[in-house]
Amino acid sequence: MRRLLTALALAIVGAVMLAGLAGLPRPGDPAAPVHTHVAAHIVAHGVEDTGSRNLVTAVLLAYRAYDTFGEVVVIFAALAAVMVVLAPAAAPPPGKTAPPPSPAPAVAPSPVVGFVIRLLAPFIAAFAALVLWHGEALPGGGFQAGVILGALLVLLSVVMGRGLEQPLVPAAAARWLQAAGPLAFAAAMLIGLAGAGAVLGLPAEPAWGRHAVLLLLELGIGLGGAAIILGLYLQMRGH
Amino acid sequence: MEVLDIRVVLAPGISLLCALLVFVLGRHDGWRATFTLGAALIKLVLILTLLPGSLEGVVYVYRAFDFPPGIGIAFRVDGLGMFFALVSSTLWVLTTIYAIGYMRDQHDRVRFFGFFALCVSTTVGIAFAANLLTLLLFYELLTICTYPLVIHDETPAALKAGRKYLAYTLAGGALILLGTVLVQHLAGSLAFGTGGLLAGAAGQPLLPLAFVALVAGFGVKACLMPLHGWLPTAMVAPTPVSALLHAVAVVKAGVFGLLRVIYDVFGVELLAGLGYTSWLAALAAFTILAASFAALAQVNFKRRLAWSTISQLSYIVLGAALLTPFAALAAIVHIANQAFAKITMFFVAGAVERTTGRTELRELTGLGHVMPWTMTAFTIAALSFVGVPLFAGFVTKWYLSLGGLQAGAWWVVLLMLASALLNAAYWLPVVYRAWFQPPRGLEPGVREAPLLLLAPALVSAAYVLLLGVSTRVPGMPFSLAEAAVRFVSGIGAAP
Amino acid sequence: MEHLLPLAAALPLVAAALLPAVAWRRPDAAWGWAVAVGAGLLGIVGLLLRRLLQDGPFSYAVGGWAPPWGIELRFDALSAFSLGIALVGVAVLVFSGRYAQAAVPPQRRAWYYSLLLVNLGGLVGFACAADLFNLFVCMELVSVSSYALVAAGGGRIAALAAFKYLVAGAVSSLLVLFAVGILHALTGSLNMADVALRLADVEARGPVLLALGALTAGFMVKAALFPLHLWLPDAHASAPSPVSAVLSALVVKLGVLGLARVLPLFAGLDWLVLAPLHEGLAWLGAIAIVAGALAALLQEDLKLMLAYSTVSNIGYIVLGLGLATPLAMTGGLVHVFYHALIKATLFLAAGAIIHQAGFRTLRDLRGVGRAMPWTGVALSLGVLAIVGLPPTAGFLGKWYLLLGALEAGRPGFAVALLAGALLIFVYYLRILNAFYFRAPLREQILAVREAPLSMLLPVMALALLCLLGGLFGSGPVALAALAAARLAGGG
Amino acid sequence: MSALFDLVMLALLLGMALAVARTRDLLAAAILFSGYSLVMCLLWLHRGAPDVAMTEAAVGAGVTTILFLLAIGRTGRRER
Amino acid sequence: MDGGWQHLDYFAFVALFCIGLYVVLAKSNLVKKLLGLNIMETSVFAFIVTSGMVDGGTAPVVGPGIDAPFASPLPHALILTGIVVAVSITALALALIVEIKRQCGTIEADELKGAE
Repeated sequence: MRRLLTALALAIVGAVMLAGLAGLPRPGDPAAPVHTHVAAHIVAHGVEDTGSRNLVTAVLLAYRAYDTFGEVVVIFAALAAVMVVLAPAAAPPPGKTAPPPSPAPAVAPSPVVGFVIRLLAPFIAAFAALVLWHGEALPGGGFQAGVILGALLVLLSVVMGRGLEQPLVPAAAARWLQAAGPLAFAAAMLIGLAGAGAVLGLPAEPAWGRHAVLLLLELGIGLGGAAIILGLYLQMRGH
Repeated sequence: MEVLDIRVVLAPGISLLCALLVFVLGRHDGWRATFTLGAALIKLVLILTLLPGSLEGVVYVYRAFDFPPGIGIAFRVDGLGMFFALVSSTLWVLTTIYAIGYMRDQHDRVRFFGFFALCVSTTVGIAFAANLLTLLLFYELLTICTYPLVIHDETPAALKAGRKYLAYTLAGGALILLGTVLVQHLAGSLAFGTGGLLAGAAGQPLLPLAFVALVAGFGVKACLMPLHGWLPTAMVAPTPVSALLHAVAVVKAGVFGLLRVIYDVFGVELLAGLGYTSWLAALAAFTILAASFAALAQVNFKRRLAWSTISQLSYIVLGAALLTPFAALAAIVHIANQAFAKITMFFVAGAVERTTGRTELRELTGLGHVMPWTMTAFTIAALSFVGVPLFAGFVTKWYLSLGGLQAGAWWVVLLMLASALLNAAYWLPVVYRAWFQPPRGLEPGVREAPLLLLAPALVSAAYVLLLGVSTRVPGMPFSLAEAAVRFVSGIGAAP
Repeated sequence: MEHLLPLAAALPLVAAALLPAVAWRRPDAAWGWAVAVGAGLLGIVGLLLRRLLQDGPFSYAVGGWAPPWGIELRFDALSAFSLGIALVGVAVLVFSGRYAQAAVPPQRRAWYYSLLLVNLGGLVGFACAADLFNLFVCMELVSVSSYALVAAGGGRIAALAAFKYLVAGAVSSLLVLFAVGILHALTGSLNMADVALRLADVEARGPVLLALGALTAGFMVKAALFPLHLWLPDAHASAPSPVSAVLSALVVKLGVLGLARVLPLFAGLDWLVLAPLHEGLAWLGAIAIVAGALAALLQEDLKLMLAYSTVSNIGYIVLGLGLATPLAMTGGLVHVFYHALIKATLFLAAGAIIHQAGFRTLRDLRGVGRAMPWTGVALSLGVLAIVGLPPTAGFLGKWYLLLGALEAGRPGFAVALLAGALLIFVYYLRILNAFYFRAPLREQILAVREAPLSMLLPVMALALLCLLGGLFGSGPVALAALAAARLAGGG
Repeated sequence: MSALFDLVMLALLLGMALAVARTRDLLAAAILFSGYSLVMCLLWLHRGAPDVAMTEAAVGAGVTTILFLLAIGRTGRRER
Repeated sequence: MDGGWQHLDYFAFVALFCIGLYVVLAKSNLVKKLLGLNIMETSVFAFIVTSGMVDGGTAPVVGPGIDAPFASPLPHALILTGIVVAVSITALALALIVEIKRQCGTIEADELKGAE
């Protein structure tokens, strides 16, 4: 009975979606509204408006920077959420007979893997820096760099076997780093207010001003993202 | 003539203040009695200062809050409101004195007197309401404030009675809200004093619904059959509460609301054309008779009083539904007549219960010998109910009959006679046994009720006599009622 | 001055990120900072509101990028709900001080305040969003923080409820995102005013209907409208009480506010008749009123009762939107604001009582009203307000809804609404009866102490607002009427 | 050519999604999902969205998978 | 690139959406449900990314010598945000699953229902 209902529901959902989507403009049609309205404006003016040749970055950090600000707070909220859910309660709730949590799989990386990771670490870090730095010109940007850096930190903490007792980054510093994204946006808001007359605006003067703001944002997003990913990893791994 | 006057809002405000003082500082018996009695007296004086103006047709108004926007919590004292307010605040003084005596050594006195004061505050609010929504507001508040009084004993029976009381009255409140919304929708206004808000809405399909909703809503508290079920059950409450429920506040709020609906919301002219009120009159007549028969069957003092109340209230409804000047006069005057006679009865019932522990009617046998003053008060009230001339009840029956004849409804005269006979059948034997048969099974040492319980009963009994003989004395309640009728628009000149 | 609009949401969001770092050494310092931020938010919202009342609705182009190229924020009559957000937010933050000390483990506490601030910031952002994707992002800020806050106190029911809430919430968010994608594909724009304008020229009907359906369904889940409410009761009942207050008072309102925001997008389409949708919403609202009230009646757990009451009250609001006449929508929208104040009062008062007494069912709590007189008064005021007794704040919504039902020529809905109101009265009466008029079942109840001042103060303040909000309700009613007129006028 | 590429990618996606749905081994499901994300990443690269593709590779295939593996490690690998 | 095939995308995404929904609704294991949710999310992302593509277009990075039409950068930016939101929700959900396992000893929905 339940299966039947599920199947029915799925069939209805699928049919409704198909029927609806069939009326959309053909994907790839250059005359579709997607390309002729806002996107056309961005393609035409994006570089001159923002100084970023990567238009996705222009959208992310200039035209729609306010959304991206929301995005970095969301990822921060994810960290806060995991901390709130998994941080140890002071005393175990009474009357619980649940078995103790099974520990994380004991990954004992072979010496070779450890060696390779240590060897590669500087290069990965450099790659992350490159992705970040060229966010304005090439695909990629702060967040991608942050994820790469975060992955590197995770790998390092795996091979170096450090836990929360001996954190890779001191806890107090980690808290500040985790807040780096929203902080960078807060700074950009004030800079925009002072330099461009609008919150999150790009200052026209001096000439390098807007690049500096974009870089600041990329850095904040990247460092914050990396710190948060490391934090998530450590918290999820448990003690 | 409308006059802006702060006293209009001070009158309910004093009782509200009193309630707050009682709640916060009322643990000390002396303080509490001072607050309650002081507020009762101040308020009575305050309302009396408004009386001369009211007698001359001055209407005092005050607008308090803009709630809901455009309608507002507003107060307005016309003859009808003045009459009701005067009756209730006079009775509040008596009931307060009585309650202080009666509630001695009871539990939760702070709560009791706090809500007691709130009840009276809301009753004056009902009397002075300037629009249907303000009336509804205080009407609902009255429901809420009486609930803790009804269930004061916190016994399962009391809680059950409280539930029943709330179920009836809240449903009634919801109906009134529906009616109010309908009136606002149909008339675009809720303010009283225009001689019929809905005068321009004749022929609207929602009009009957509005009438039924409002009449049924107020009819719950007015104990119009078949909406009367809560009242006999609510007899479990302490006697001062019963007195309050039956004479001063709750049921009178119901009939007062009905008067407002008939005279101010629909208006006499509209109703005369619609003919709804003949149904209402028939229902009231039925209630008068049926409740009297039910009262005959009761053996418990307070329960017989309850059924008697149901019957008596319908006099007022009938008077209003006849739509003639004499009938209106009877209706308004009976608010006072019923109130004073009934509260006398309750004071007596409570005094007897507190002194002898007796609650059944046959146990009153011979009590005239041991508690002569108490039973004198009882006798006066009983004779008033029967409608013996020179007693208050006669005035009502007389003018109601006249009003019936004015309306061409000769059956009203017969109804009055029948009701008088029935009242005689259930009150006079009790009177006879109390005075002319020897007391039985009384413990030695039982004597007259204590002064705090006796004095209010005697005062209100004296008032019953006064009401019966003072119809031509200016400044007495009857003249105020005449003034009120004079200003009910469209009903024609009173005698 | 106008720059305050983007900063209103940004202030709590940035502060949220800083809180764990600032309060790293002393977790309880987080409380003071959070309260300060909440007060700041209240101040900003007050200034924005003053400007709204003086000059009417105003917009802000974030970063100076004119809409539709950039993100537009708009403070209009609907955004005035921010005041409710800020008021409830401050009360909840203050209340949390003592409550969290007992209910939230110390290592979680700074994060708990951080999430509360994220939640409030997201809510304010949502209320001021004029851009579809910005709306989505703010909704996600609120959602992610809400899911986690449910589980902040620990406990197995809370974790399960949070997961259930998360799945329902994520699917509904996805529906909204899907619809945003369709609308973008159809119009090439994300700015709501622009989308509404350009949608009028769209000829393809299927995608428009699909977007409308997805938005409606998504927001209906967020609003916990009756058949889609299953996630709500456990989540709202098992969360820490201040969180329950935020969820019930504010977060469910995302759904109705969202609906009120997006339905006008489709008003310009002359081929699209919204009447059936409105009719459906009205029916669902009416059913929700009665069904929610009935379900609440069956509960023995105080907070579960309050949670089901939220289901019922959402019914009022949706009924108002569904009747779609100016008066009815005024009633619905004004109830959005007042229900926030009232339900926050109730949940905080209930939280204080449960916190002090250690019990949470009506049976166990019998007689507690005498032991905690002030909290009891606040709870009673909240109860009178939620049952809609005049002159409390709860009456106004009911009044305009009733008038609206008649205006729409649907007296049947008025009767249903009154029946629901009576039912609601009955179950709240059970609470008052148990607290005041029944002999205690547990002897510990007599020894329960009144709540500490930091809990009592916000509760009393909110309770007072429930009363004064009604007596001085012309401002909120005027704003709701303004928003309703815009909705009825088709955007 | 390019259409063929699309077709193959879509077929792969569907197949992997179905496999995720069917397998009772959560570890396998998580790794399959990682692969699914990588295929999605390729598809997006092909659609002219390298930024999204990069993010999907890093987040969808990387971080998400790591988190899944950690959680599966703590809760057990078998469904039912 | 010829255009005709791309409508097929939408159909494939609907299929993925339904597969994900099926897993969410029908599977009892919470981890599995979460995987289903992720599949649903990626399908919507894919839909939005595809809606922004253009025939013969390239990535929206302006540079010397690039004159082909650009794919619309707007959907890309949206989906970047969407992906971050998705991973946030996934992280939280996994934390909840770990907590549920710790408290209740199981992460099967039907067993949890029986237990509570």
